[in-house]
Amino acid sequence: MSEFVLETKNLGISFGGLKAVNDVNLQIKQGEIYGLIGPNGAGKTTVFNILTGVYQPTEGTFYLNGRELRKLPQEKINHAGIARTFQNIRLFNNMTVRRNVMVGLHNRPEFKCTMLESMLRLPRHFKCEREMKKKAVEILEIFGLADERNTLACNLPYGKQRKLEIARALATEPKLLLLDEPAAGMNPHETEDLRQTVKLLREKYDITILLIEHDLKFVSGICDRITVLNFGTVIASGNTKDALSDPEVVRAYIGK
Amino acid sequence: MKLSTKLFALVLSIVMILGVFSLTSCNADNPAKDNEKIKIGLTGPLTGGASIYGIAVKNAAKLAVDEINKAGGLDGILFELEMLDDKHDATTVENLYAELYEGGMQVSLGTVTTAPGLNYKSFANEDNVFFITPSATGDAIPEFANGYQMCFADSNQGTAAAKFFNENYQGKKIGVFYKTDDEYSVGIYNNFKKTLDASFGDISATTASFNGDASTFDSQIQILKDCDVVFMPIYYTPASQFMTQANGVENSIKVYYGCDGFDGIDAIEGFDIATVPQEVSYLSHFNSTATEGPAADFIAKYNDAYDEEKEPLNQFGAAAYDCVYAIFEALKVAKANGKDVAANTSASDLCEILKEVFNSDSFEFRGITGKTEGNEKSHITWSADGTVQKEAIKYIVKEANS
Amino acid sequence: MKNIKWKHYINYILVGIVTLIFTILAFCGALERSLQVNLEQIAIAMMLAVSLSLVVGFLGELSIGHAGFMCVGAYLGGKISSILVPILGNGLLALAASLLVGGLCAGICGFIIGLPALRLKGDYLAITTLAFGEIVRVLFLNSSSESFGGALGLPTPRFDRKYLFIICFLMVLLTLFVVQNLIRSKHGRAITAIRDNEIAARATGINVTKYKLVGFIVAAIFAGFAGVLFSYTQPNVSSITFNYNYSIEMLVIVVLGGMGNLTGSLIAAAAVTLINSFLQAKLPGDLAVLKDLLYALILIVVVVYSNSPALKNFRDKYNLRNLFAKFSKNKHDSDDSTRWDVVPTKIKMDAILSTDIVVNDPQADKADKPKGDK
Amino acid sequence: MELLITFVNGLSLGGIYAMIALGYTMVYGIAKMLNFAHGDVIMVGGYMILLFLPINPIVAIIAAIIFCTVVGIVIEKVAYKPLRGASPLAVLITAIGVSYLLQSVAQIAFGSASRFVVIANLGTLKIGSLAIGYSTIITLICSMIVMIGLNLFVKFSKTGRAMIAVSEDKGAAQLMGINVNNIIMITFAIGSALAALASLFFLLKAPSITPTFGALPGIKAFTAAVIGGIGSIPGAMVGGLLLGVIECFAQSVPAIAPYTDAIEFSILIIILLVKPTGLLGKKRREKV
Repeated sequence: MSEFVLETKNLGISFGGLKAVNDVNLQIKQGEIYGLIGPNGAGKTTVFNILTGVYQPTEGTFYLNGRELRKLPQEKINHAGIARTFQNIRLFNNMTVRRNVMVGLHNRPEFKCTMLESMLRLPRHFKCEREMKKKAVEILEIFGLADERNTLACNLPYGKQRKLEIARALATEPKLLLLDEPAAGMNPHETEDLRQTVKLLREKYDITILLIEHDLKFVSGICDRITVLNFGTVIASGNTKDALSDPEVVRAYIGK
Repeated sequence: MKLSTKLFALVLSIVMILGVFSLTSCNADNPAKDNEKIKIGLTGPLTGGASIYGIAVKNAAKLAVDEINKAGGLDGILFELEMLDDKHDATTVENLYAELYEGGMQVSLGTVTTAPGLNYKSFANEDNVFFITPSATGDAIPEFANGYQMCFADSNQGTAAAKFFNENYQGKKIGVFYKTDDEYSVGIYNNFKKTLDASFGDISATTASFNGDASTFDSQIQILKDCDVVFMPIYYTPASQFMTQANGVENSIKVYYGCDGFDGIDAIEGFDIATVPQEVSYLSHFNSTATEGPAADFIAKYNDAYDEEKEPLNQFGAAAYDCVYAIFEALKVAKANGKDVAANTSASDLCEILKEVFNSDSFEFRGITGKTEGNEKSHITWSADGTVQKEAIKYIVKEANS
Repeated sequence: MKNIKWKHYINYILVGIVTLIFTILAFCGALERSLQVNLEQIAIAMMLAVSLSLVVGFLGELSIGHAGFMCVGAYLGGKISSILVPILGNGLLALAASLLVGGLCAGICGFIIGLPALRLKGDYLAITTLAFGEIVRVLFLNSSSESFGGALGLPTPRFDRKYLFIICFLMVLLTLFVVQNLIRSKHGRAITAIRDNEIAARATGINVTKYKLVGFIVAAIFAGFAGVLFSYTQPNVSSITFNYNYSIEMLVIVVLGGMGNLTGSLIAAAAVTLINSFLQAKLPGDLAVLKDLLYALILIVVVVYSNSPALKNFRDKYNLRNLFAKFSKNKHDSDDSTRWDVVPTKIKMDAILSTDIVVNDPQADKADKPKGDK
Repeated sequence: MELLITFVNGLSLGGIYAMIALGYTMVYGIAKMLNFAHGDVIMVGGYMILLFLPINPIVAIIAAIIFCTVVGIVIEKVAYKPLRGASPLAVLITAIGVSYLLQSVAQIAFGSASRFVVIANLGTLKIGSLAIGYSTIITLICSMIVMIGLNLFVKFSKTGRAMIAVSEDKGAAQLMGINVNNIIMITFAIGSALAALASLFFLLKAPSITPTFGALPGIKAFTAAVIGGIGSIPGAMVGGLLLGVIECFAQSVPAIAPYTDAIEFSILIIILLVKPTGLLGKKRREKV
């Protein structure tokens, strides 16, 4: 067992000659809230896409708790313990809030029920459905969404949609949660609310979190450590406060 | 009340009404018992690609029925015709047949084309309905005792053509052009090939084919361009296309030879058969451009009654005209023999009566299809298996340009 | 809870009652044959519509090759039954065997067509399914006369006509049973999740490959069953029946019924079949040409009326569902499980039918294009 | 040499397919809908030529082009425009309805018998024992000219560029001051005019017409458009030509001729499996 939850080694990807991400080394410890920041187009989301199997890295590899996950398809990576949210929210819009979370519970071993059992409506199907519903509501309660469990996901206000996405990711029981700009488009009140929730996740579920965020105030308020990317390469990394004051970082953000 | 309960009640009531409806309109064994005229039923394509055949059949059959009725019918018993549209689609037949049968059909002309006919014959057999089809040439059409044909069967045509080729075109290069998804064409082709292969070892054929609605035949012409004679067991529309497109491209074709599907080829509007340099001939039972004899009289009558441009006559129509008269004549014979024929005799009873007449050696029908001499009508009889016995004629539509 | 139960079983109840009443009528000998024929056709259309609905409505893939699966079922089931009937007699045993074989073979085809579905999207998948259907048809069309009859068609034995429609309706119930139970389980949730957002579904750990294949296979199996029953209603099975127009007709039914709404599909299947056969049988020869015109006009008007965004307000005002709702005391169901069959009708169909292609800009989005995906 | 003839025949047939496919592909690119009635516009064009042929072939051709353009616009306005913003599947079904409608109207108006339409008898070019119809050659040349012209039009004219803009993003195009409704209408008009031209060349090759005349070229052209990558104009040309050549070669071998359709569709599937958006279709990546 590695001491790091997530470890990337020389991670890189190029699209037709263009190096979008180059030589990224991350080492995230258990229980950390880790930030990945950088200006627009720095390759942050691409890193997320590599870590969740959307893209195959052209160089380097990455490990979750010492297990190499490169080349695994997306769902297998999720099964291994990485869950994510999306920059542009991707909910199952035509499903209710609770069903969204129930999809997240799909692969949990305690809710196992084969297709045949479902088709024939054997007792296990009913038991499984009942327990999934209960569990989903439990998760929704953490995010304060339990009252809206029967609302269609697309009818939720923006901030709650973000939360629901996190809830759905959480439902897959991840070891590492990737949050892609969770505070984007939120008002200060919602941002604060989100911060509380993220902290709660770590405390209650002992989940390691890697997040992308533009709101530096949010980042400095919540992240233990950060890595700063620019043009696909790491320009600074370490303690949040130190990294943010790195002259290279300042230059990247403010310009020369 | 809940929505579902409402819906449920609604559906329930609809079903009930339907059920009661079907109860009241139930007439057990003879749906024709209230008929005031003898009802002749048939299905055929009235819309879609094959509708030209169905429409000709409908018109000609109606012409015959009207003539018979005008002349007083069968000792006062009149006839009526009901034709439904099967679109040349076999799946519609089940529904249409049920509709016809329950609507009181007593005797039938079957179907116009073979594909629906293969279904129709089974349904008609189950209820013992007599039918004589004008133009469904499939070998399997008269499979059951109640089925008869006015046209030549495919095997008959294929074999006849093979014999003709063997007699006339020994040593020539023979080409065949047929349609792979058409029962008629495949049926004749298979029999042609079988006869050719089995009996006449020293004569063989080059084959080209098409399917569906294809109308450009460049590749097929390339295959057949060096043949001397091309046999075309297809309908005249693609045949005329082939001839037009091959004109100038082929090298040595002297003769286009067809089957009854060729009839009408010289009447296609806009197609000048004189532009085809080859001989065009076919073996058939009717020539819809005949200018003398009983056929010409019929053609004149047809063209008087219908718009010959939109609904042109073809051999299908002529055969339908004969079918109606054959039924009429047979019923007349039966009546003369003391059989009880009434306007509401059940289909099954009529079937037995008609079968007996058609199968008897003495029954000979004089029609407009088959070989006519002068103003004499042709001689037509039927074998016990339902296939027609009449003389086929080789019509030369056009001589080769010298 | 009682209220919910009703709604859950509405489809079974609908079909069950229809079956029951007509069965009783049939045993009394009071059923007209044309009605019987229509019932068989309706049942077959229902099976096809429900199974197609699984692919189009719930899995969200446009399939216009459903007739291909039916073709496989009809030919193989028909062949098996024509072999078995002389041995086993024309009874339920032969029927069951041919259903089994027909369904299985169609299922295998469903698996085969499901494979490209993993790679292709929207219209590209649609034309692939169409192509598959046509390929199957052409192969049967050109089969030798000993095997499947070729162009002359395959003669098939027929079941006692009087009771065939009952079997057809029992099969509709079976189709409903399997499809509904599948959809209303965690597996169905996964399938609809893929439809709603495939990328999110993958990231949430849903095995997209597995569920897409399951969707296609189950749909194909039931289309195969429908094909076998069809071969029993027809004395002669001809491949021309299963051309793409037939698939399109099934698609029309599913769309008219409201995508992903099974009750709607059932009602639409019955309505379209009845309208078709009514127009076919009741319009006498001279008016036959009006039939296509009428059908076309009905189709256009119905679809434009029920889908036009401009008419939305009008529709909402005079909506049948609202009219019913007025009378119902319990306007809002509290449990989301009651909405399982209504919710999917709100799919943005763009998700199903869209692959935006950049006409003329090779440089666009270059940064997003991974190397391996040229 | 015979192979060459077959090849030229294939190219010429493919040229016609390509012309029809262009209509499919342009409408798809801009309105994002499969216009299943497109094949029947060809049929309408054919009947117009038939109607006006007695006056003069040139008049007939012009009349057919004008009438098809009008029909295309009317269909768009009546059947598709009310559904703009509705589900594409609903539009697809309406298109099917329109297709049925055109066919049945044609049957009522002209009967279902096949009508011969000899526009001109162009004769044959003979080289030794080989012969090829002038109509084939003319079709080939004209279709190439039309395709290149259209490509240039879309690339360099203002309207053409507006079309590209609309096909990429309707909303953004509207914001840039492009009248999206007009552009869609123009697209339908061009597509229908091309269909009329296609019917002209088709009739030069095979001079007969029925109400269901457009169904077969329609589905073939649709296949061609998808092979080339639907939405892509060069793709439609490549797809059309490829399909025409395959068809002619398959039909020139008697043993496999009956399987021509199956072969064409198999090639389609194989191409799509290798290139999921067709030969020249641009791969769209969903931004994650």
